Amino acid sequence: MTFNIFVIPFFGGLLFLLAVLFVRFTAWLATLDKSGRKKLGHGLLNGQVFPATWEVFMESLLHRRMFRQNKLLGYMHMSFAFGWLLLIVLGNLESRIYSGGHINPPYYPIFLKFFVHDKRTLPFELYTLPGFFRFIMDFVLLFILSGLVLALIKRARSKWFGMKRTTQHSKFDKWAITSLWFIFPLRLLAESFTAGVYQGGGFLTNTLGTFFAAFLPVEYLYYPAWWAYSTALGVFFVTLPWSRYMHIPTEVLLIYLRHFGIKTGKKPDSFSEIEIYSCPRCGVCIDVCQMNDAHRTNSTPAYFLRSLRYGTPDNDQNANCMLCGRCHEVCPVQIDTLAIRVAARYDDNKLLAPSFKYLDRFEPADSAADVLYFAGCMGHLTPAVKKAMLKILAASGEKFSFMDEDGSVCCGRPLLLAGLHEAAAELIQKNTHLIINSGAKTFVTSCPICYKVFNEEYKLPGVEVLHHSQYLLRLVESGKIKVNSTGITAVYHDPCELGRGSKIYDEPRTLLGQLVTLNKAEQERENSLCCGGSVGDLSMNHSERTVIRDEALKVLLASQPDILVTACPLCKKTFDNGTEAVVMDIAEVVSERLQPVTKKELVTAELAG
Amino acid sequence: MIGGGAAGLEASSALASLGFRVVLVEKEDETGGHIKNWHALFPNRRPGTEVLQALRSKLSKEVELFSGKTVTEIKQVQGRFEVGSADGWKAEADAVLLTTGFSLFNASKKEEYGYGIYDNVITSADLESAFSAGKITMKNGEQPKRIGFVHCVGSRDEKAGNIYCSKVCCVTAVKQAIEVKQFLPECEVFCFYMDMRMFGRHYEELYKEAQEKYYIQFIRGRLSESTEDHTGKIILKVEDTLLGKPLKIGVDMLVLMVGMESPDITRKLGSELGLLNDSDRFLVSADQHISANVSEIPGLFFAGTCTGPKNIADTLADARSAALAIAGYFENNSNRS
Amino acid sequence: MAGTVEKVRFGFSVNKDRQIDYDANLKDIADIVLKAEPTINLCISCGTCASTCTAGQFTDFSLRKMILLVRRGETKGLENEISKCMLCGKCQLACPRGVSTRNLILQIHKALKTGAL
Amino acid sequence: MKHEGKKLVWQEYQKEIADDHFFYARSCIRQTFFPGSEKVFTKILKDELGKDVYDSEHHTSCTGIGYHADAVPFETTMTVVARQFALMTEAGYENYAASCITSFGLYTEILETWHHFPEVEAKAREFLFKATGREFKIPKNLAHASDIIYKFRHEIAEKAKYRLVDKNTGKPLRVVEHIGCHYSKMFPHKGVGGAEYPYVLTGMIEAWGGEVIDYPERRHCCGFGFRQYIVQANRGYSIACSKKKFDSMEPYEPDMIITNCPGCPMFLDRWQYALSEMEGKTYGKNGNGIPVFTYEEVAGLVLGYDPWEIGLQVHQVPAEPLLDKIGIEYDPGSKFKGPNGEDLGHPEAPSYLKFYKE
Repeated sequence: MTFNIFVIPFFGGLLFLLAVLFVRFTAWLATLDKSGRKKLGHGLLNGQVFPATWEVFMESLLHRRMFRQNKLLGYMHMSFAFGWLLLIVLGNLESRIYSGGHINPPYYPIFLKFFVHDKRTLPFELYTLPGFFRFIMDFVLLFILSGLVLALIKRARSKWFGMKRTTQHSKFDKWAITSLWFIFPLRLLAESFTAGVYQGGGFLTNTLGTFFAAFLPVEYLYYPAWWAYSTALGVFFVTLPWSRYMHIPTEVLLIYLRHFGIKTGKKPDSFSEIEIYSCPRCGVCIDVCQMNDAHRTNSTPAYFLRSLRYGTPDNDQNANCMLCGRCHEVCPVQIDTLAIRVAARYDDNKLLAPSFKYLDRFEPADSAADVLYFAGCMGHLTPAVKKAMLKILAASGEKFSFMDEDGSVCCGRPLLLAGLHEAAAELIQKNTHLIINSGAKTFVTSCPICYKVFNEEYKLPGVEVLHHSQYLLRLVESGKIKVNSTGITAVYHDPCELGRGSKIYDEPRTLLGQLVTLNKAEQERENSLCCGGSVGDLSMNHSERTVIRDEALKVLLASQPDILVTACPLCKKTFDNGTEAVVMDIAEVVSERLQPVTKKELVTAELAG
Repeated sequence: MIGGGAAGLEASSALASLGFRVVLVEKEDETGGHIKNWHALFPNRRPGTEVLQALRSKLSKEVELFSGKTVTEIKQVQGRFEVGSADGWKAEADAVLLTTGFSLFNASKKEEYGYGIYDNVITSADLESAFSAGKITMKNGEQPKRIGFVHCVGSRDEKAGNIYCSKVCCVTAVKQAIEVKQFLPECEVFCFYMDMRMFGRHYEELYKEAQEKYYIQFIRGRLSESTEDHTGKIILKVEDTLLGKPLKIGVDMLVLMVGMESPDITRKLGSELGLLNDSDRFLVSADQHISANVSEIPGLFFAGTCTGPKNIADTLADARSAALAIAGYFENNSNRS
Repeated sequence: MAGTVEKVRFGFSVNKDRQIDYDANLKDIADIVLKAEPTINLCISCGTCASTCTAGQFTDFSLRKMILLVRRGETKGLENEISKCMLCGKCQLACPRGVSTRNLILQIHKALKTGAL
Repeated sequence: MKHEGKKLVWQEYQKEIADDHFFYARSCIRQTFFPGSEKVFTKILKDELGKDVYDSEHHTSCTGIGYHADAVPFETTMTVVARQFALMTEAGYENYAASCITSFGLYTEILETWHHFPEVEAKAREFLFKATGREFKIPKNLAHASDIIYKFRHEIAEKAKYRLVDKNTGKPLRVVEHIGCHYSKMFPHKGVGGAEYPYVLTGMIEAWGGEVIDYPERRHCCGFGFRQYIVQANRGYSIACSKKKFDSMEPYEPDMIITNCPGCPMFLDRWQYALSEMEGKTYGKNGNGIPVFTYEEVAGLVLGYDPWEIGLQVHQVPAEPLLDKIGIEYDPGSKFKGPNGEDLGHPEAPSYLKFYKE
């Protein structure tokens, strides 16, 4: 049995790692909630495994999403992940040549060059099987080392990678990353020294070997090098479960579970823990997070997830996120940072028990209508939007009623964002009762924050929930209202909850296209900047919000448009306070450009239905 | 020029620079008036001495200064004036500028606040001198752990005889509250007010700074009475009007923001010359908008707080405008006589 | 030498004092809230929050009064008062002094729950 | 406490008090609350000080209680007061002495009204003449009985057999003085020492060796207040006022309370009993209450009169602990004996308030 004492650190470390992973994974899977376990069962059978495996290959190995975000960063991670896998697979194949048919101990392929000294057969090297493998193994090792060089450069000069900030590492991370960085150079040294003695290396290791042999006592050095290589591997495996590299195995598990349809719920559960452990703290999310503008970098997602993982989240960190979703867009692992943040807030605020018994007596006048318009709490603080919508609705001839004309019951989303689900449920139930009673078929709201909760949390059978940008477009396209366009230039700001939150990017733009000439903003659609006024953030003070707002305005007004258009009362009010430029809601632009619709046109529109 | 305070000094310098012969009469031995007592000025808490030195240094040598003289009478003699003081000193002038300033309300008149009766009840002026002396201690020498400021003492108070608002005590209270916290960071500070009249530039910022940085608490409720308990603490009874409930609170030290009053000399001279407003007893200008510095009597002018409460900046501006008015008066009168 | 007379029934009792005894009131809740949300100090009791309040439409809930009650240590019955807030955020948008009203409400509620134990 | 500060205040409120020939108008309720007080007053003035006091049996209530309780219109009250003055004039006196504070306040109010509105005085004269055919003159000097005792406090001190001093420690007794609100709160200049720091009782205490306590709620109303007390629904408010005062004076450990009005001693004395029953709390040391006296009773004690003669047995809070402290001899056994020695029976002892020796 080929064995040498130096394999112990590697082998012990590997066994330890596998044991920890086994315990941790079974614990997670066992504590999945009922629906989670059901989905797991179905998932395994209904063929979801294949797209999941494909995603594991494309993401965990090739890091396709990160590649799209940042080419150098993508290549570096791919070189490590994909490179290392190749090394293991090809190493095993190579070891088959020399194992003579019987099973090799698992460490054998890793340290093959120690056990087998197959001399190079020079001119025809490549055509022989061993020669081919020698070449391939050296090539893959070189591929990984190139990634390592990039990693070292990034650590020193992250700016060259286009990253303003890199993650500050915790002490476990430091141990793990150093050991990781030593693994492949030590392998190179070990194989080169051995090649120096037995000339068994590939193009890289052999040349290095003969080079070292010239001035170093390679025969004495190669054995300690193998020891160092094995120890580096061992240390890496032992520290992995507590370091950011736990993300390697956990992400694979996450991808499968996600494909089976499991999502982070309203309360912290084992799946949200899996997501937290899947965060490699690569730092891509830190740069896009606008919390940096407010000098609150410690509550950017990478650091918050780390604090959750090590059980040390402080209130400020938890409460300090606008839940704008920019990080979720760029996260290579697509971790649902928002759901985890809200679940953590549930834990933080679960003692509180808001109760709205007083709403039971609230019965507005009966407002039977086809279209129900809901301005929302914030809508009442931007009367121009309300006025515009009422003018348009009147002009459209639709049978509408203004649901929260004299005071509204809040839609419940701000409570949800603070993790107070039971309280939000009370409001949701009351509003649902009011909407159903009105008998309306279409429910239109001006506020994206309301739209998202009405759309996702409310059960409104037979009622179509629309944001007013969608509804106005429909009115124009159906001819119920006519608008004319002007030459004025405008920039459209995607409100977080409408764009990223509800994936409505195009309808507002199509509508605006018929009204104004639309300039593009440097950051828009998925990367749109948050206005800073978000109700998602619980503890930021006014001056910090102002900094975020001003940074966003700089980007939005770069092309000096005549007007800045948005589709959310909160964004409008926040921007309005910070600029001399004209800030308008999309409804206001429509109402300004309304043209009288002749009777005939109305009838044809009616017929067109 | 009767009165060598801020207005007197500034008007004298202005007139002297216009080439007029100026006689400045000051009742105390030194010029400067109340500024001598102000350790730091609002809103930026610059040292009072800076303004004092600036005003004094501007005073040119030609101005004939007579200090230590209390003017007792102003007589009109064929269109000219004769000013006489208690010790028989006399001076003649073609024009007289009254810059007699103000006096602080006598806090002991508000008996129920206990000034002069309880050990640790002081006025804003007393506190300012404590700042100048560099230490704030109670009568027993210890440092107070909680200080209360009472606004509108002797202002906006018919019983105390002054219906008007003295304008500058609110901002002074906030400034002094901040200074107390700088002297004694551990000391709790409360202000009991009816309205926070922070009328001037940067005053509201000072108010916000007091709230934000120094944790000064503002309770809307005018002090009704204060008494001393067996430990020497002063028990205040106010109503927290915003909660609609009476409130009792003990403080170690009580600072009374005394208002501005027309001083005796202004009342005496004003009533003799028939220029006194009977409700607030400050002097009555010919026209409070168009010619605030001019009196009904030709050649007699006013400047500074003798026509009503003002902060230092407004006082100096008023003094300069009086100088111009006087220059104008001589201008069209020189061809007359 | 307590007599054996059974309790005398007077037909009236001592009226409870409406006066806020500031020194006797515990300020623990106020201290917790001040540390957690220092902008409470910026409040000038102008009432804008209370007037625009969504919950204020249906009840007499007033954040202005809430802040004062917390600072005076009058925390009896405050908890079911504060739980009426829907956290909609209108007050935060309207506040002229930039008080972080939503966080303030959460911190008061939390302090009442935890601080009081 | 800066004492000179108070003296400064007192100087502003000097008051002219007649020194003889008083027309004495008794109080309608003091004789039921503290029966001995008026007897002691007239005894001291006549026997001790040799003053001429005319104690007419024809005068009536001044209707102050009715007027303040909105039961009696002002014109009626004015006419009744005018009749009192008429009795004084007919008896040939010019100095009016009122035994009750509320009356004194009422008389002052009426004289001030007449002073400022002569036509009202003329109407009063007309009413009186129509009703009784009497004429009256405005009294030359109006004084409250306590003003008079205050004026002769030093003479009383000279004749005094005891001092307000603790016999064992030799230290002056710690005395709380409470002035009836109608004495000087309405017309500060009509009371000795003004409204904030009235000196009329303080003068007596200092003259007789005691030491005055200035506790925070010193100026707070004792809780009598006609409407508060007469209407049972308000009585809770009345007792709350007294409680506020007791809570405030307690840390000073006062030995006794002196008052100069019919209502204050009554309530400060009776409410201590009610509070002890309701809340089991007594304000004196080890279960005792704080004994409450009228200034006449104190004058009598200081002059050495027999405590039971001046009616101390009617007090709810027993006065014996104080008598022992001063060292006044008295016969505990004869506390509840009638004028000719027959036993009038013992009241039941309260649950908490210590009832002195059997």
